[in-house]
Amino acid sequence: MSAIQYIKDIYNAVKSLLIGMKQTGYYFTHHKEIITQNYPEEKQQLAERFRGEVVLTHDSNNEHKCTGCTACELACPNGTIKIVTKFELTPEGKKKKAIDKFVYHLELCTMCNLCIVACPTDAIKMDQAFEHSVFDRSQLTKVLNKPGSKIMEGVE
Amino acid sequence: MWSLGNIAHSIDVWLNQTFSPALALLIEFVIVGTMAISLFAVLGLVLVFMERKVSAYMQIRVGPNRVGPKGMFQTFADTIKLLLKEGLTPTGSDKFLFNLAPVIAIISAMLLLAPIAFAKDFQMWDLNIGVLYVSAISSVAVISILMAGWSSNNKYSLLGAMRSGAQIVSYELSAGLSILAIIVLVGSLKMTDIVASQETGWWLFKGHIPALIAFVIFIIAATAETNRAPFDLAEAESELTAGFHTEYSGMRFALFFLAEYVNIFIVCAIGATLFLGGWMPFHIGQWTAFNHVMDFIPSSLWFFGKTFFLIFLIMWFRWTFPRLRVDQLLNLEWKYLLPISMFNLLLATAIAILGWHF
Amino acid sequence: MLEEVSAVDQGDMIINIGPQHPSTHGVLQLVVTLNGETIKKVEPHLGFIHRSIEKMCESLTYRQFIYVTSRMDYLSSHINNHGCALCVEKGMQIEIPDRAKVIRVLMDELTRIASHELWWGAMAMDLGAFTPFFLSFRERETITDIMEDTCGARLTMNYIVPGGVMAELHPDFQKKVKAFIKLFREKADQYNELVTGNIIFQSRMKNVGVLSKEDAISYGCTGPTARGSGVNCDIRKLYPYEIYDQLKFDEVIETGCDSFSRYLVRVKEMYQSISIIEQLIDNIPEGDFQAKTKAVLKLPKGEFYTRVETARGELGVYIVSEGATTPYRIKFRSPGFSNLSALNHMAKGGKIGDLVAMMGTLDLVIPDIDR
Amino acid sequence: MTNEELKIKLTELLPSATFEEGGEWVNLSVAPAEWKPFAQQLRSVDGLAFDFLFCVTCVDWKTHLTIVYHLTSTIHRHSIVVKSKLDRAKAEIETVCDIWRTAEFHEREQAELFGVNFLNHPDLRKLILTDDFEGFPLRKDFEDPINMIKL
Repeated sequence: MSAIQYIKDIYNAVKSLLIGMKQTGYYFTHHKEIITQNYPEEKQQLAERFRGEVVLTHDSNNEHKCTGCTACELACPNGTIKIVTKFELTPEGKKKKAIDKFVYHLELCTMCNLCIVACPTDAIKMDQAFEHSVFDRSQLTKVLNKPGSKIMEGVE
Repeated sequence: MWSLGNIAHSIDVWLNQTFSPALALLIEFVIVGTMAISLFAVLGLVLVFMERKVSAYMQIRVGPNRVGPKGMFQTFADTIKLLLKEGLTPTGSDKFLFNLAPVIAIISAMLLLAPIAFAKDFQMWDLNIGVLYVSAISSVAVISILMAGWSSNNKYSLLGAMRSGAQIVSYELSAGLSILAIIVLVGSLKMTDIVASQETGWWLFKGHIPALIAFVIFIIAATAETNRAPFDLAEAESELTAGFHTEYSGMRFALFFLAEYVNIFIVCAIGATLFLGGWMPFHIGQWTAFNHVMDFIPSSLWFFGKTFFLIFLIMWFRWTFPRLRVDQLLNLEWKYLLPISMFNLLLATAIAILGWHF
Repeated sequence: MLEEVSAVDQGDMIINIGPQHPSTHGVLQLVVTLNGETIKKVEPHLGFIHRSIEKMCESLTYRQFIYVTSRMDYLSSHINNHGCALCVEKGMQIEIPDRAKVIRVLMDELTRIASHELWWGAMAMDLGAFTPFFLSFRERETITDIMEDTCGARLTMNYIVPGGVMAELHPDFQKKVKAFIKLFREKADQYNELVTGNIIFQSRMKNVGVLSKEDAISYGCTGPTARGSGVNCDIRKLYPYEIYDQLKFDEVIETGCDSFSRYLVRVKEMYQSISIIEQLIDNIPEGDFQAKTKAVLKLPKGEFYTRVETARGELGVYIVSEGATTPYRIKFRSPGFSNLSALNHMAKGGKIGDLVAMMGTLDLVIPDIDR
Repeated sequence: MTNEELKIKLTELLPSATFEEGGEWVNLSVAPAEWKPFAQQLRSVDGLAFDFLFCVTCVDWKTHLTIVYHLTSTIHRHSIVVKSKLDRAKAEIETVCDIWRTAEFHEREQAELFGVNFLNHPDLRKLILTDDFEGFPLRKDFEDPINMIKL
């Protein structure tokens, strides 16, 4: 190794290190580049399509659109959804199939969106809630239809 | 004028008037000891906080900001956590050495505080071989690391300790040689003499090229001796999980942690004393007005300002550079730093003999 | 176990790197035989995250099994889904609309950039520099935000389905992607200054983990790992799928055979992906995003094999069908599995620090290896 | 080489091989005993030069196992699929990990998941499963009452 090469090596090495230090120095002095957020205080608005959990939409009259066709149950890869049906008497005196319980196991759900796609009446949708932690696993099993709710008029 | 030196002197006078000389000396020992320990604690808290903030800003983060205003008391909270944590001793470890190692680390760091001149006339022990004392005691630290690595009965710890041993022993050479360059220029090992010799200008500026080279080498060697990135091979968390302190937890880990930060403070203080004039204000030749203004800033501020500047520099290195490999580390020392610093010493000697420095 | 110990010479040390270790990026166990700091043998022990995805898929329908593959190589979940969807489409002979093709390619390339960004940060962190990790996450977050808008998820997408894609693009998609391209072009050069040019980085990676071209082929390496050894193996060029044959991009090949050339391949690939996105972003054809498919998919009897280029290499999907709604046997030929097998060969004679650099440039994703 | 040319060439090398129709690649079946020498020829014969073994897999047909090798040539860019029927009770075939080194890992994986014994394999320990694991999980008759979830 010649002496010139030796000095050149040192020069290049020091130069590359100083360039690196310039970069970190830039971020040290430019605080506007900071991108982190104070999480619980500042919450980011999540995207509209963000898949947090499955919800059954109810309107103001406490009516939903689920006919109990179990398309979502069949589409689900993990057995997350269980639909318990019952037979209701319509005013005309006919028996009609309706949901008794829409059981949703959040602990099994992988948010794959296949149930939403499968639903023929757009009864279920994905909600943006993401803070699901609870102390007991049993709390993650939810019944999605609200008590006393019934199917919307005209949805078959 | 109000200064730390004056306060210390008046306390000394008052103690000697009130008590017998032996008792006064004893009380002074106690006072100095307490101050050293509290300085330790404060330094630990401040430096850890500083490191976390510096790293955060370099990494486009905010850093600790929850405990106290701007997260000031984060390190307090951490310390309390560490104090309350159980200190585990692994089975199969050498219990005596395992418990002794962090104590040695902290004691060697503490002893190093003695010759440092914190302000004008404010020093624990102005011994005539101050610099030699520092380099001698700082070598003791490596024993604690070797002890910790060996006694943990863990292969990661052992590897970390062995790396650290090789590293500190080699880098001691170039650190010593770069210090020697300044010693040659000053002509004394005494800290007060070194500081006094810089009244007309700091060695970094008036020592020509040798002082500059010595300064760069000293900073590199200091980083290596304190096991800081890019020379943190003893810890190297991506390779050896935590290196020599893998098995340590609770307060014993905290002692290592504290010793690391105090060591950084000490090497930076030495660097500031040797190259940046210690507590000496910034003076420019014949500009008497300017020099006078500079004199108004307390000497302790000058000292801590310079030291913290160097500490920031070392932190900047850590958050910018990747780690070296073990053979590259030794190559850097034996192929580059040592020959350069030897040549540099020769140059410094020539300048000192010819009297070319200011 | 006894023979294993006796096969080791006196004075050698066996250490377990992993399953919990900072540089394995997951649960991979490497049993390393060391002589001092020098590595004599590396023996990977896998399976800590083995979920037997292949067995699981045997009981899932052709629509359902795709979501599982997002969990294999979670950093390029789009491309995994893509490979599976392609295989099903090949079996069913579904022709998908042009718009879906373009969307798929766009998503693939965004995923590739996101994956390489994360790799880049993690690689730097393995070598001991922390700052690049945080910097790289900034761009990656921009991509995940774009993904979140359109696909609804940040990591495990399940967006590409047999017949096209699951949903229409978000109205802001083009705007956000263009903003990302601008940001990437701005920052990537800075990062090259910070990392690529750095003398310590270079010396840590040059002549480390040398894998010759013949060995790379023999060990079945694919992706950037093999291209760093001069093998041209980019599936997008060799066996183009979707619209890759109509796009202008270069297959990045470096001939250095060491960790640094693998590093360079990945860095340059990001620029290539950006140029693909630039070509497509303004030319997304109008039309359906999904072809009309039957509600229940049944593959005809036979065997189907498709391959796609993920961020880590060639992903092969091999479906054996018996004509039912579920696959009879499905095999995922994951790139990481083959790439990992070369580690022992590469690591011999290196230092422990080198092992970290090698694992970094192999870009191991453990679920991809274990499946 | 086109698929037709490949077929002619391969028949010359191994007259006993049977070809399957369909698929994009040439599919051929060989007897397990003939596999190893045939594999060496595939690797070394000039016009073929199959140097890249990209997939080794096994299929359980309930009556027998089929081991499937996907080979390609990085020089000529042609691919073939070689299959071999194995007896379910005593599945044995010669290893090819000295020809294609990637086979070492792939064979270990198939060995533990399907119970194929690869003869002369240097290190046929379990790779993915725990050392004390009983049974071959990817066989069709494998039942694990604890960990398997039936839908």
